[in-house]
Amino acid sequence: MTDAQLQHPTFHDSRPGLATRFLTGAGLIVMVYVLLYVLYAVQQPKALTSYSIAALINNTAPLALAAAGQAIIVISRGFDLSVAGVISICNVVLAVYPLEGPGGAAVSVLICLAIGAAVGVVNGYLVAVLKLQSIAATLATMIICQGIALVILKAPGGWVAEWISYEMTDRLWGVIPVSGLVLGLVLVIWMVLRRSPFGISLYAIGADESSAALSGINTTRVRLLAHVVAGCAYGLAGFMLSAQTATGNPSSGTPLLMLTFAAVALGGTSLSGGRGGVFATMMGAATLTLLQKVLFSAGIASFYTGMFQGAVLILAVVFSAFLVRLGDRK
Amino acid sequence: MTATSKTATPETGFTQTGDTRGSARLTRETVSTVSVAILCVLLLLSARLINPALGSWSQVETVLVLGFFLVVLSFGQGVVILTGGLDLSLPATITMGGILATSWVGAGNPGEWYLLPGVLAACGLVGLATGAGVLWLRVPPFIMSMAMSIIVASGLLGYTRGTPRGAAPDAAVALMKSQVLGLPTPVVALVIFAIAGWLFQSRTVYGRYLYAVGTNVDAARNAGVPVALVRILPYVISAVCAGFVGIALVGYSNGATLRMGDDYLLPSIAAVVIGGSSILGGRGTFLGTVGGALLLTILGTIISALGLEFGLRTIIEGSIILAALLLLREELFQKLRGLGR
Amino acid sequence: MFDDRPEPSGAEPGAERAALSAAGLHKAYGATVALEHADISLAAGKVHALLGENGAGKSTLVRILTGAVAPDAGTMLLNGAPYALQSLLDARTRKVATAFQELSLVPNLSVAQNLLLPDLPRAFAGMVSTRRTLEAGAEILARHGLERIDPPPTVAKLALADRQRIEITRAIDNAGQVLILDEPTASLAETDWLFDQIRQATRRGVAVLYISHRLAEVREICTEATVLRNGTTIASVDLGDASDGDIFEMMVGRKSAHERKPRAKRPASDAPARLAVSGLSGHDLHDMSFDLRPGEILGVAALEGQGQQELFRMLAGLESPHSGRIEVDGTPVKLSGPRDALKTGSGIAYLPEERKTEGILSGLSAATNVVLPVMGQAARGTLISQGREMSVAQAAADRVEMNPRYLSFPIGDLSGGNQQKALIARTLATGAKTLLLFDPSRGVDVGTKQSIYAAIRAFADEGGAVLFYSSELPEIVQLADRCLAFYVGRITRHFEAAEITEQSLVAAMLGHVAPETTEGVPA
Amino acid sequence: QEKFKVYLSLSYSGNAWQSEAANIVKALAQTPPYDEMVELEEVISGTDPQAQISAYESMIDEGADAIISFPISSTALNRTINRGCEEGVLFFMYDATVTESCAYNVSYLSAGFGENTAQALVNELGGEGKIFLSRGVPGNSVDQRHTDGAMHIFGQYPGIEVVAEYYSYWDDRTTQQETAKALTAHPDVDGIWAQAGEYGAIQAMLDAGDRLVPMTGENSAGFRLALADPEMQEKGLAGVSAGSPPAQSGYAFKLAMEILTGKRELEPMNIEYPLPWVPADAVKVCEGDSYESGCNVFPPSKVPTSFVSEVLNPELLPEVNVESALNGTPVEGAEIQPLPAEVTEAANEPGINCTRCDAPEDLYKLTKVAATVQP
Ligand SMILES: Nc1ncnc2c1ncn2[C@@H]1O[C@H](COP(=O)(O)OP(=O)(O)OP(=O)(O)O)[C@@H](O)[C@H]1O
Ligand SMILES: Nc1ncnc2c1ncn2[C@@H]1O[C@H](COP(=O)(O)OP(=O)(O)OP(=O)(O)O)[C@@H](O)[C@H]1O
Ligand SMILES: [Mg+2]
Ligand SMILES: [Mg+2]
Repeated sequence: MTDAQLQHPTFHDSRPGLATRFLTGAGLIVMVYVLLYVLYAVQQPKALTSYSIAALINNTAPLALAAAGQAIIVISRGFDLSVAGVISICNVVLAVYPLEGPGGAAVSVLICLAIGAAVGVVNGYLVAVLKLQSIAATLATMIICQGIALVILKAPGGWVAEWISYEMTDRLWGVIPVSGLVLGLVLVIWMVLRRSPFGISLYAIGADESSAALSGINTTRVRLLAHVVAGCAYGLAGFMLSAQTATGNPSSGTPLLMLTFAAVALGGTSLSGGRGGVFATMMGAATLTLLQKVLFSAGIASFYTGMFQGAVLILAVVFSAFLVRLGDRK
Repeated sequence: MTATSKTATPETGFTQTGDTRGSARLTRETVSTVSVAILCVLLLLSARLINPALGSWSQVETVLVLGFFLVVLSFGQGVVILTGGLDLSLPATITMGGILATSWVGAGNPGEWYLLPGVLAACGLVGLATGAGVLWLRVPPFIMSMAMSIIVASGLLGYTRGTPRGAAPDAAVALMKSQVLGLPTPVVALVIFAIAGWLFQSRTVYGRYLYAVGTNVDAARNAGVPVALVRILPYVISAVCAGFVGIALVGYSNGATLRMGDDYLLPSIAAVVIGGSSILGGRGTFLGTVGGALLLTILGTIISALGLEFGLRTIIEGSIILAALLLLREELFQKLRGLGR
Repeated sequence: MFDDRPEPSGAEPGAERAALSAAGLHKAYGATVALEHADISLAAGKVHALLGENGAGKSTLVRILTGAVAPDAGTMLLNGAPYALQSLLDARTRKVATAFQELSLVPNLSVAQNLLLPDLPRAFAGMVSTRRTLEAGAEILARHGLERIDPPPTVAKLALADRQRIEITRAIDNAGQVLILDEPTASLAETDWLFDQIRQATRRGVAVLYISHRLAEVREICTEATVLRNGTTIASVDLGDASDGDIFEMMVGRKSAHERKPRAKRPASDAPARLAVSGLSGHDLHDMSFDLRPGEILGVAALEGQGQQELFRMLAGLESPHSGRIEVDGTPVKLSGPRDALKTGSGIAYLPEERKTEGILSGLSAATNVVLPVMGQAARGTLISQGREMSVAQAAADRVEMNPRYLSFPIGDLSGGNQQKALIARTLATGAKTLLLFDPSRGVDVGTKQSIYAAIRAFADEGGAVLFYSSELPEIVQLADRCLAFYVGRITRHFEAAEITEQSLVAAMLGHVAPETTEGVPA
Repeated sequence: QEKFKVYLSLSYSGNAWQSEAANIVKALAQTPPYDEMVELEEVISGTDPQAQISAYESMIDEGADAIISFPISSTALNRTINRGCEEGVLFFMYDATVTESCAYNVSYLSAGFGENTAQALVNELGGEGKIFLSRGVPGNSVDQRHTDGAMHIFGQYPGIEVVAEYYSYWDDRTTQQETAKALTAHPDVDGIWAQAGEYGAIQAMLDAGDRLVPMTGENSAGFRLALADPEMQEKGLAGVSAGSPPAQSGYAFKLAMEILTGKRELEPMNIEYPLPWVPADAVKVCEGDSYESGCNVFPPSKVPTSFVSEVLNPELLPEVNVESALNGTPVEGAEIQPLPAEVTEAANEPGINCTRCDAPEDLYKLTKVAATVQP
């Protein structure tokens, strides 16, 4: 509806202002998070001790990483269910073949990344090259991965290497949680990726694949790559999950599946692609985990916590969408 | 949307009657529907190799009885997907149907003839809420229905305080346990439902609206389609279907649990997609979906007959689903189209 | 019938060695043969027109020349060297660039990024430099006289016409050897800017392939033309020595059906207005007042983005006015949407602007697309009968002379022009007595255009009322009984039948106030 | 004086077993004198270990005195529990267990459900026949322990052939559907070894044909009543009802309270709850609201078929009755009775109730039945 202005000889800048851009980006969810944290701290003074904070971040890390991967796929206009499978496989592998010491940890990380990447390649090939619908293809790969996990480890058990399970959940100099650093690292990588041609193409194919193709973007490669990158994120998530639970469980990934989508949506990433970001998604994940704490310390009758979680989910999405529209209107 | 060849329409056009370039005969819907059906049969027959007792009529009966639930569910799910949505609230709504059927109605209740519809109505309200949220609050269907699912589930948890009470209504038991024309009632019901559902989707005005909205909401609105109605109602339909399945399940296993819906979500989506529908909406037929649902059920019965450890079984199941998806791919269809020339 | 087809070698009129030449191209989509046997050859520094009816195969040919689709058969040469394309990128590296009819811009990327895709200027660590992207973008825009447009905002925020300009600019900027323009003027009201750009390109020795259904344009910018019919090259001619009649005959394969009959004068009916608008104001509209009577065809002339979109959307119930009144058949109404508009009074049917995004329902058959608003008519009881659907659709299709054969195709597979016909057929099928047609003949070939005009006139003669906007002045001159000229959301002038001439329209469109009217904005 | 802060942490709620177990604890906490001494809060954290970890963390921060819990994982919670112990929190796990040595496990797991029921079935079948294994949740350690025990027995009898093995998620409905599927391949099955959900297997058999087979299962009212029902016995049903008792939660709670109130020093960390064992002939329907005079199942008029009967225990939990189990309400005028002084220590079960420990040689020794048929 801004056609008239465009005809005016006068020069128009239709960029949203800094404020709106912040609000429509990760800003909203960050504010929500801070707000909830205040609520939490008010009811539970211990919330501000570096231990509680570290514990909270440890608790958040696996979901945050998994959701980060999911966000990448969603931005490219897809769904990825295989996240559950990848995490399970990584978890059981780390529990069945523990590798002690920092060296072992390094190798373990590489193994997880490799597993994620491998599954990512398969997904990517099915979706980008064979043109299967992502939700369908990844449903199949998820089932297969869960099978593999069960083959590797029949029932919960096994031991994740001490070094991993302690160091990765520890605090540097008793303050900075290692898991927090991992999240930070992933964020930095995303910052670079997002500004790389790959990142830009990612948003492009998410918004309009055929136009992107006609504009000379190699959509197949971008899509494939997206699945590989996402896979690596899942692998990392599996690694952090193992570090935290210190043990193997062939179905450890399953509970995270739906939560990743909730996190993505909370982060304001539209499930119809081309919009959103990884940082906001991670904050979304953090909010979900924090919400449990808040509801707990608020003493909500355990039966009804679900009601609040659902309501918060809806409200957050409605509100961020509202802000986005404000931004567009401007 | 059948395609007619140029000979079917003699030179009625004013212009360009000279344009004799051929036109498509097969539609992708027909192709995928047929191929799903073929896959089902092949799977059933190949089962004999695994175990002679399989592929028998009794297995077919079991498949149809167990498949009934999934077929009804994936009708609702399919209608929602057709309009470009997604309904993740199925598990909760199924459970709701089951819980209410046992606690409100229960066995030997003379009022069941109006109470059971009441149960369905209640489930419908859940769908209405979801639809309203999607349409007016503009919450993505995925999230809206997921949130509704969480909310309803915890509501039921609170309502039952963790222990569902009561037994199945007689009508529900009758539906699942009686026989008609020497066939188990669910089998007959499935056939009727499949035909009715197909007619609804492909042969009614409302059905066309569903396709239109699923293809492009704005264009549909411009074409005078009552978009609001067409976007909300599917969620109601889906919820009512789920509620009905809940009641049927209660009739089948005489009692409700709070997790009775959980194993049906992904299958309901898988059935629709395997049946050749597009998850983005606007494409697919219900017959295809029925095929998909039965395919999954058959797979289940065969898989559980394999004497392998669970992990391997799961791998095989996933692989077969993947294979089915690959067989029903767009490209293959395009090639077929080329042959049909 | 192919008597005068040129040899592939490219010995066609007035050409030195061919920059790009193709011979015997064949392409079938499944069972649909889009190209039967197409030959074409472009000369460096010349503008070559590609003419043909809707569905003749022009865009398909374009897609092949740009590597978007691979031909089933045929050979292509670029500067004498074999020109075989694996992908779009190949074409680009060979300096062959295209502005597509269905635009190919990525909505959520900035103007600058769209202009520079796929390779954007890098900063350290392989990251894309936003600053240098914007600079480069601004520089390109400047080079092509579009300083007006601002590089940073996303393309989605631009008006359709500006999007088309960006699409064209991108193509021209990448075209070192060959430039292909598929209906570049589809949504441009004036062609001066475009033609300047094209001339600059030809001066650089670029060979240009120009597709349009507007012969006037073609004659202005092109020197030679290739005519496609039913996917086969009929002839390559020098436009100098081919009359419109000849070209039409080559395109359609018969003598011109409709001569341009002068507009039949209608007695200004004093029947109550079908549609009366008073003091209508909105975001881009200011205090609009006019009325539309039965049997009347009212044209709207304006540069793009003067508020005509908003006016049409308000009348279709897609937007609600901030103030002012809309009366249908004498009763004030609040329209809640196109469906509501269809049902109010004698009914209002709306033909939207953007065929691809607001008009067609690609997956569905053309028949369904036509019948959709009145699906009820196709139903026996509750069930739709395929037969009825077809016959209802066919009745409407005949009114716009659309080949019934296309009705059973998915409309997305039809050529743009045929899609347009189907959409007009839809508005007629609704049985509404008032039509709102936004650029009814966009991307429609000459013959079709005449049949559409005929259909519109026939509709008016039966007492229907038509409000239409057109980006083509001749269309308004030929079709309108009365005409309104808009400038920045105001009516600058009312034209009665006699006064409608291209010159006077242009003046009014640019905001020059005609002597008698007082309000209006000086340019 | 200031009340004890006790948390009841469930992983999930939603089946009869879980809510009965929770209700018993709630009822006890409202029974004098505990009603004056305890502030009980229930927390349901879902099937996600992460969530239960976070719930424990919160409870510790809230200054819990004791946490009575059904742990979702036997190992994932260890670090958190360990921290809790350091802060002086008392951990009591019921039914499912954890390997963290500072937490008490109150469980029947070590009591040999698998091997005993397997032997009982073998005896019924006279040492040969085709059988189904209706297992619990895939990848769950409890299910694994039961199955290992059972296979240890079945393995000794070449005549016994496991023709189908499926997971029924300890749920009637799933059991019924999975059994129905298995029956299509093996209509001629001779016996069924089932974990919880067993009543579904009976329904599946009846759906498939008017025939039942000997089977063992857990404690659902439906199953027990069927075992005792002459009509069903006509059709061929025989077997024994054993398995996981919700009453464990009550026992755990009372132990915890006795420690908190200083009435008890508890040496062993792994306490065994006796394995319920009710063969067909021992089934006795109750008239009243509690298990008086040896009755051990409530009639359909009182409870749903899925009701888990082993929720009451005359000598360990005399304070509660069926209403408590259903609604978490205390019994009028009941008073908390002291527990018997001595407890049975559970054997080591590596990965289940201890880490890096060795199982006894006689891990799978039979305690409830003797083999009546030899391989
Ligand atoms: N992807 C496709 N699938 C099926 N048929 C197609 C496809 N693309 C084009 N066609 C058919 O090929 C024929 C030629 O299409 P094309 O777009 O080249 O015509 P055109 O000359 O561009 O028509 P117009 O003048 O309307 O743009 C049309 O009849 C169209 O139906
Ligand atoms: N990959 C494809 N799948 C399906 N349909 C396609 C595909 N590519 C092109 N088409 C359709 O084929 C037709 C080609 O005709 P198109 O509209 O491009 O012709 P045009 O010359 O641009 O139109 P016009 O000249 O009438 O403006 C289009 O309608 C397009 O939708
Ligand atoms: Mg074209
Ligand atoms: Mg065109």
